[in-house]
Amino acid sequence: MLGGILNQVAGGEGGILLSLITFVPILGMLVILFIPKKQHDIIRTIAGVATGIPLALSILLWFLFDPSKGGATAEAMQFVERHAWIPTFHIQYYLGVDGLSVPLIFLNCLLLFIAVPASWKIEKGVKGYFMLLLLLETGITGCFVALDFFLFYIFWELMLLPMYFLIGIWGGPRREYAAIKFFLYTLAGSVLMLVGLVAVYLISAKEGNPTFDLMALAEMARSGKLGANWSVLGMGFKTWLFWFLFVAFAIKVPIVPFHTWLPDAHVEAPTPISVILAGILLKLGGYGMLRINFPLAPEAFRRFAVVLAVIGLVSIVYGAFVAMAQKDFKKLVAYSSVSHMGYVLLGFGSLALLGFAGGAFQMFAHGTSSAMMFLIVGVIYDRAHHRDLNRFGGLGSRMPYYAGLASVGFFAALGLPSMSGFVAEFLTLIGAYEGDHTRWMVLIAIVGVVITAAYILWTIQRVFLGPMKNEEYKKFPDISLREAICQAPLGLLCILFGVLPFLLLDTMRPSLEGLMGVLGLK
Amino acid sequence: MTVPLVWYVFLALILFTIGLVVIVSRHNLIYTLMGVELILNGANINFIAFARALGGKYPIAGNIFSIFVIVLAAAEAAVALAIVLHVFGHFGSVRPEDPNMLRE
Amino acid sequence: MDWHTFTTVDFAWMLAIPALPLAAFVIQIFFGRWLPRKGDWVPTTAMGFALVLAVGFFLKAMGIFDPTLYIQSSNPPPGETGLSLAWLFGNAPSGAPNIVFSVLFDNLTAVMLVVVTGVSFLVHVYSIGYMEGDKRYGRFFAYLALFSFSMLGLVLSGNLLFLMVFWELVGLTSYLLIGFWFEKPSAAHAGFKAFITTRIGDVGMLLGFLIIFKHFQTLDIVTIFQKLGETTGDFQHWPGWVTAAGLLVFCGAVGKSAQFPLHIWLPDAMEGPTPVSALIHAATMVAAGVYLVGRFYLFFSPSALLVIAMVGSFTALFAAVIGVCQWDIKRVLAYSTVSQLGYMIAALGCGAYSAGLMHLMTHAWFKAGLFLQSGSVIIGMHHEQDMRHMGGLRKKMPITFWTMLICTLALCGIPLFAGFYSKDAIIAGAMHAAAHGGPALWLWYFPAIALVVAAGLTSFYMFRLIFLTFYGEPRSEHAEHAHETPWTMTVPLMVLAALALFSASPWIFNGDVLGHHLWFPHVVAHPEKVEAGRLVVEKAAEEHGVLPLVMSILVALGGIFLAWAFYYKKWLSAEEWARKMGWFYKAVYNKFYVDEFVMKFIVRPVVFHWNVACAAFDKYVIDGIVNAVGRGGVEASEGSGWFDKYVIDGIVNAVGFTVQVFGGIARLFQTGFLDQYLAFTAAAIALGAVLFFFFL
Amino acid sequence: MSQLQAYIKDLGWIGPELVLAATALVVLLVELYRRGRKSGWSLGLALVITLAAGFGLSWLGRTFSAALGRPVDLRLDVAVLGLVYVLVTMGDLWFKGDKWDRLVPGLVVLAGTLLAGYYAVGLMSALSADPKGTSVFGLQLVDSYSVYFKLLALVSLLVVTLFTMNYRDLKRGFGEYYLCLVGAHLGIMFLVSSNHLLLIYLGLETLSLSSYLLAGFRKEDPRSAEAAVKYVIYGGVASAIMLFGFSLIFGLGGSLDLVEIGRHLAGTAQGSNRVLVGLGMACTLGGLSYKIAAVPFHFWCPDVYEGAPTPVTTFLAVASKAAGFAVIVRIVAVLGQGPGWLEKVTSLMAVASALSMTYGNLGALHQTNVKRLLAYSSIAHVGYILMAVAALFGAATAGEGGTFHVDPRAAESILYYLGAYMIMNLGAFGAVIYIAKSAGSEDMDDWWGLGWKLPVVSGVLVIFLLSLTGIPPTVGFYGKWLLFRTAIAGGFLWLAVLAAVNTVFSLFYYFKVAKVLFLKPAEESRGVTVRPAAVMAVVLVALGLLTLFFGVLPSALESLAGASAAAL
Repeated sequence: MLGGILNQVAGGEGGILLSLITFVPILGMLVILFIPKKQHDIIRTIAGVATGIPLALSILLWFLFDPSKGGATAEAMQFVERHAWIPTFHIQYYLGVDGLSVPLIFLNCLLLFIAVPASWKIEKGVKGYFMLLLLLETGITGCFVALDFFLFYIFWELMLLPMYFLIGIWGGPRREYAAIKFFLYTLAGSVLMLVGLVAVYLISAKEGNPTFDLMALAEMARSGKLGANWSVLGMGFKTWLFWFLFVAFAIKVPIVPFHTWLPDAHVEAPTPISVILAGILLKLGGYGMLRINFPLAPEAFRRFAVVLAVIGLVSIVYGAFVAMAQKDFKKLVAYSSVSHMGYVLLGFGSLALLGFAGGAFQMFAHGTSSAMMFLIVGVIYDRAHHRDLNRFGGLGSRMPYYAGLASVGFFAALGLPSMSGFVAEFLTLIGAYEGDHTRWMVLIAIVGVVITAAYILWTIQRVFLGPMKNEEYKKFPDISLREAICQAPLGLLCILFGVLPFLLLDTMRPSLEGLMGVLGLK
Repeated sequence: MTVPLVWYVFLALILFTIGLVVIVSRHNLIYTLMGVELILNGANINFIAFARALGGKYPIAGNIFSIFVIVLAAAEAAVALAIVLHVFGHFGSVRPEDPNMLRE
Repeated sequence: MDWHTFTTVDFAWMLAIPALPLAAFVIQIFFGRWLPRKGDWVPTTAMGFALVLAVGFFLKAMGIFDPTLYIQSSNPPPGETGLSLAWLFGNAPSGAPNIVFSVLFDNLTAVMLVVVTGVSFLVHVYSIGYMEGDKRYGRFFAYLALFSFSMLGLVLSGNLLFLMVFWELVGLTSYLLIGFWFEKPSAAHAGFKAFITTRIGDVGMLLGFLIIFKHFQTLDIVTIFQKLGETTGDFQHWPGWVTAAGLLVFCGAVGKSAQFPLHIWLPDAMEGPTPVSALIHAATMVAAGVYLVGRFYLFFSPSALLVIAMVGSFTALFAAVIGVCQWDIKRVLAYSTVSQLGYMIAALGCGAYSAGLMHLMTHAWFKAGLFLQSGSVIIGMHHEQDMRHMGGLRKKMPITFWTMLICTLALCGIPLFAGFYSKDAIIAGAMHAAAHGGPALWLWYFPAIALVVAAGLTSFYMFRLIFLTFYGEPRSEHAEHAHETPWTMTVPLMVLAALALFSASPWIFNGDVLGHHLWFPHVVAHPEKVEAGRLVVEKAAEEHGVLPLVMSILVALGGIFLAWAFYYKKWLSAEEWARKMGWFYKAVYNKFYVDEFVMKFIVRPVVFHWNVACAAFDKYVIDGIVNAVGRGGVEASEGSGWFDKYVIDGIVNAVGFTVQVFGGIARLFQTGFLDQYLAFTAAAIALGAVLFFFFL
Repeated sequence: MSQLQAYIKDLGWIGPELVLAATALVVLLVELYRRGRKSGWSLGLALVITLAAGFGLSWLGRTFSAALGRPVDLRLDVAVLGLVYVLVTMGDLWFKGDKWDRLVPGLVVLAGTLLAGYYAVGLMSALSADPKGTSVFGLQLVDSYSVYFKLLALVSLLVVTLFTMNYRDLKRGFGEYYLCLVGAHLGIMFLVSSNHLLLIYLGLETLSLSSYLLAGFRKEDPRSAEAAVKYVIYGGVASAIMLFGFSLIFGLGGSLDLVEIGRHLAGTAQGSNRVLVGLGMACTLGGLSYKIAAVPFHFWCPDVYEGAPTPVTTFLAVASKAAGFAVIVRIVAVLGQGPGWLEKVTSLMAVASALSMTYGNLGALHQTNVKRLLAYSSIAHVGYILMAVAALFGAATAGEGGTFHVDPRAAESILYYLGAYMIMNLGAFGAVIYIAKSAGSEDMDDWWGLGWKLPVVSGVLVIFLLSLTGIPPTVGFYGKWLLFRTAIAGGFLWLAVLAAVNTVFSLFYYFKVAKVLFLKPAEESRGVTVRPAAVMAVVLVALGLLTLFFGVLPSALESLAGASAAAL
């Protein structure tokens, strides 16, 4: 009987596995709606269950997923669910996954599942908090599974709102400013995407079959039909479309010129929220580029790949330098995220298969390592109630287990070999070196690697090593079991995919080859 | 000898401009109401003149229209004066700039 | 290459060698606290078994005793079964670029396995005594086990990428062990400095690997050598990128083996406990650089070898000169290590392949011995390290004295001791290179001269150490009642002293005092087919006859005599000569101002500018090239931090501000006065009429 | 006799108006009866009048059904009449006290609206066959377009009455209040479906006069008096100017009937008697844009909206604006026939739209009084709708002989957005009434942290604000999405971009309200003393759900708008 259900749920065509993963959190949210506000523990357990089920399903999804089918083209998509939603505008409820989205869905469900125990410290408005958290999970998973541009946009906005309230209400002292800034940045981005959405729809209508289906649009773009012959300010429609969509996703990645919201959002957001923000929300930018931005304007992408690589490079080096100058622990980690996400863009810009593999791998690797780093910062913040690096010192002796876990997290971020960070950087550098015009960039990226090592080790030194500067830190309890449980799986993932990267790369490789085909790079 | 149509229209225009000037210049609500009446009468002249000149299927349509206008002008004057009286009760003056509690 | 000598089962057993310390590390980290004696016996026994296995494989390789037994890789040719793991892409088509894990074994590996496991086991035993009563006793052994695992992994890995993975893990453990007593800020800082300096070297190495991967689409050493053969037309004419890649890979070796520009971290690494210095900073880790050059030797083009020889010989001379004026016993040994590493690198550069690697083996033994002996001196002197407070320990610590004397004699290259055979071969090689030099003939004279002078200086500062520490009167009350260290510490000293005597040529058994038929060059040598385009040195000894032999003995004895004159007999007073040499002595005393140079031109401009911003750090970041890099970075980031805050954030807030201003304008119209409203309306009507009138 | 028969048959087409008139009559009757001396003759009078109204209604039902060829359920008329009679006569005995003084007339109006609604829906289904509809009495054109607006008006009447019943500030004079309210809506009904200059003027005057009175209804509050006086003077001037414009149009167009004017104008030569045309056009458009408060003629809007009692403000913001738009579309369709006049009108409208959009959004930024903020936001929304209207006519191609061939999808977007605008604003103003009542003031600074004390209503208000900004899952987003599409298709790309920028500006002040309500902890906020009736909350939640429902599945409202747009 169970087999039957399993088959029905996960069956290739008729299955509803993806809808389940996406909408189970919403069911959890509705259940919480009717729980009285005072019952904090019941709410927390329900939230735990409502995030646990999608996690289990996403693991099941990864096992049932057959990587050999490749990806990025309509027939290669698996677990497809396709129903008409608004027929007058040819908008479909069209879900599907391929090698790129399966790992990220798993990461998303894992981080949300970890965020629930990590939110034990939240006492204010617990009910509202967990409802918004579950809504957020649906928004993010939805983005990863949606194959219809309009549906993707709806999930993109759906994810935006809870984030605003989560930062705005449960954040730190300057939370309103940070929340509004976050909202404005992303809204500006999504307005650009909306313009792109409308333009693409109108052009596809002119071509004869108006649709929002990403796969069909990619097919049209590849055969050169998706484009108008007018040009404004010297740039054709395709270029405009590419840059509009790129900026929309670049704000999310974030890359240098559009990144100033990230440090503020992270500093003010409560720990579990900044874990999700850094762990998975940034990956949406990268994923969005792979799924929407590049396929819809392949020639423009091929023409501007060098520019992308340069932007990525600047992010790496600039992010690393600024991270070094930070006094606030969380801001330092936030800027390190900016620097690490630069590799993703460098990888994509190299136009080589290994470059794409490096970029995609870095998205997953950075997800785990930065999430772990934010949990580490959270542990210290809960005890010392401040994040000024200069006032910590010598914690290594007082909190040995915490120092141990923290060093795993830091060395993963450092890109120490045998950790997933190194594999991603190594692949990206190989990809960059193979591209003819991105070859010189490897020299500067290497400088980024050294600077990253310098500021992370310097942080370890300021926080854990050296004499105990401040007496009242003496009585800090070591890391509690609950906090350790939150960090342990992430640390294990860092080491697992560092030592055996083929587990992850095998899933991604065929899809990347498919994508290269779609982008006309094959 | 019939007075050419254009004179009537010209007269109406004069009435219209006088009405407008009265409304804008005088700082008294009652005068404003008078100005409104002037404009309405200007319109009446127009209606009757054009009706007379055009004829057409319903020759006296314009005249009927002006009768309606006169009736409505009366109704409007009644309502306006009632409100002005009420305002006078509250603000003690009929100058348009006195009641400006609502400003932002 | 005869694939069948080593079966997959052998390679599996080979993997057991690193697996043992890894298991010990895992057990120690998680359960060390609750094990009896805090679990120090777990890593020690693990290393013991690993040593047995290593010796087993060594004998198996020696059993075959065939120098042509060149590289055996567990990566099977297509069709064969072997022990390999497609690491990067499991399902990639066979042709596509991929990284495959494989084990690699040849005579060099056999020797290195024995050296690493041997020294590690002895250091484990020694640490039981040395680290007694330390707060984090268990964790020290865990780190030692992790180090041994990564070093063994490095030696065995057949793929350059895994070599780099273990390479960095070794760097990590050295960071952890140097900064073991991290309460001391100097220790924490030394660890930081070590990691960053080696990281700079590793980054260079990574760049080299990238170039190789671009051209050969693989990093597997055996396949690289096959493809190299084709591209260089059987090693005759070398393309430019091969030299570049070779030099970049050598950067890694420079970083790890503390050669000239990146040597500054090794003296500071003495902050770590002495067993750490013995294991890591004398025998194994620093030797990893030499091992890398040895393992990848085919890849270096003649011009690359020229650069390697120059760097090695300069480092040997430079470090030996500085070693002369050090007063801290461990720093003397540290600079001596830097100098000896320079020897090995120079040897490999000059083409003396087996001489250089033999010196690596013999140096591992007696330098580890010297460090452990200095450790027992320090323990005896209750953690006093300055030689000016020592003296007259001969009678108080006899075992330590005699074992230290043997190791010192080996280091100075006195006949009958292991050091002599390897150092003599190196000097012979250098002489040969001078005679038959490659492209830049006159340049090749420098290595020969530098190595000979360094040999003299080595014996001078070593015996200066011996006389200052063990002879004369005790110069402090610590020295008064120094006492011998317990047996757990002295036994390893004795074993190492024995190896220092017999490891190069067991002259007691075969009576070959002058080392004409040593076992090492016979086992670890070049395969013939590579001979053609290279500087063949193996037969150098016969060709040059006895000259190098006489030279090295003379120089060594001269050094000893001078030390005897200065410090034992005091015929010549050290202070008076120092005054006579004036500025040169001051330069040498201050380590040729390298640290100061780095400080002045790289660190200080940044630090002064920066500490205006955050004075609290100023004291912390004074010295070291690492801070130089860091501070250089901070200077740039300080600028970008400002740009970030004012320019980009400024634009966003400006948008908010303009919106408020425009809002203000809208309010102007809303005066609340009715008559103004009417006026605006009338104006609007008039404007409309005019518009229609004109444009209609 | 046959002509009389024809007239009577035509009466069927304007069923909803007649029902409303009857309701007004009944309300008047109820007031008279409750206040007047309870004596025999008054009871008899009430009986006679109710019977007459009853017969009239039933007879009307029959004719109406005959006209439509569908049997109308007569039993319904009788039941309603019975209920009315009971209310009138016996009500006095049971429904004593001032609480009931407020409710009884309200209930009567509710009954009347529902009945009128029943008829209007009947009309709509009848017209679905041929949306062009028939012209009645030569004055009215009852087509699906006008019936759609009648439906909008009835819904607004229903909701405004509910709001008034819960609005505590009105102390007395409920009869007159409801009379004026029903009168205003009657005016809208005529205005919307009129095809004749005279009826347009009559409808406009009825609507304006009753709204002047409504604006000043809170006798004791000077602000209400000030609002009324401003409204009456400004309205008077504007309608006088419009009338003058009408007279000139009559002169140029040669007739009072819009269709003939159109046909006649199409024939005139280019540039003839430019003075008359210029002045006529300016006056007419100026008068009309006063009604929808487009920028050059919007000055009265913020002051009156703030001063008038909130239910009246709701009515002004929703129903009278929608009616204004209906008339503008009809008149511009006619004026457009003139030689070269169409581009002038559309470009003028585009300019007005840009000005009102920007003015509305920027003006709203500094407001602390929520009603005034919503007033500015309504000006902004007028700008968005005007954008679509300009695009509608911009892309229109002149059909043969005075008719226009207009892109039905553009008209549909305007009607859809008007529907969406109504739902959003009814909800928003309702929430303002509810929260202002419990907070005791309409000023945002007193609303800090109230969101936690009134979670349901504040939550719904956030949904309305979202919809007003145009965030996806709401009807506002889909409406704006259609407007954007029409504007871009109609070639007004620069307007669309300006609208997008304005949307981002609007985010500032809409979320200022949301931020005020929620981003402050509950304990700091003011104590909530009295809470309005629960029915109010139910209505608001219903409107909120409607906003979300149409946002997610817009096809329902869209098809209705599409059908009615076909009539253009």
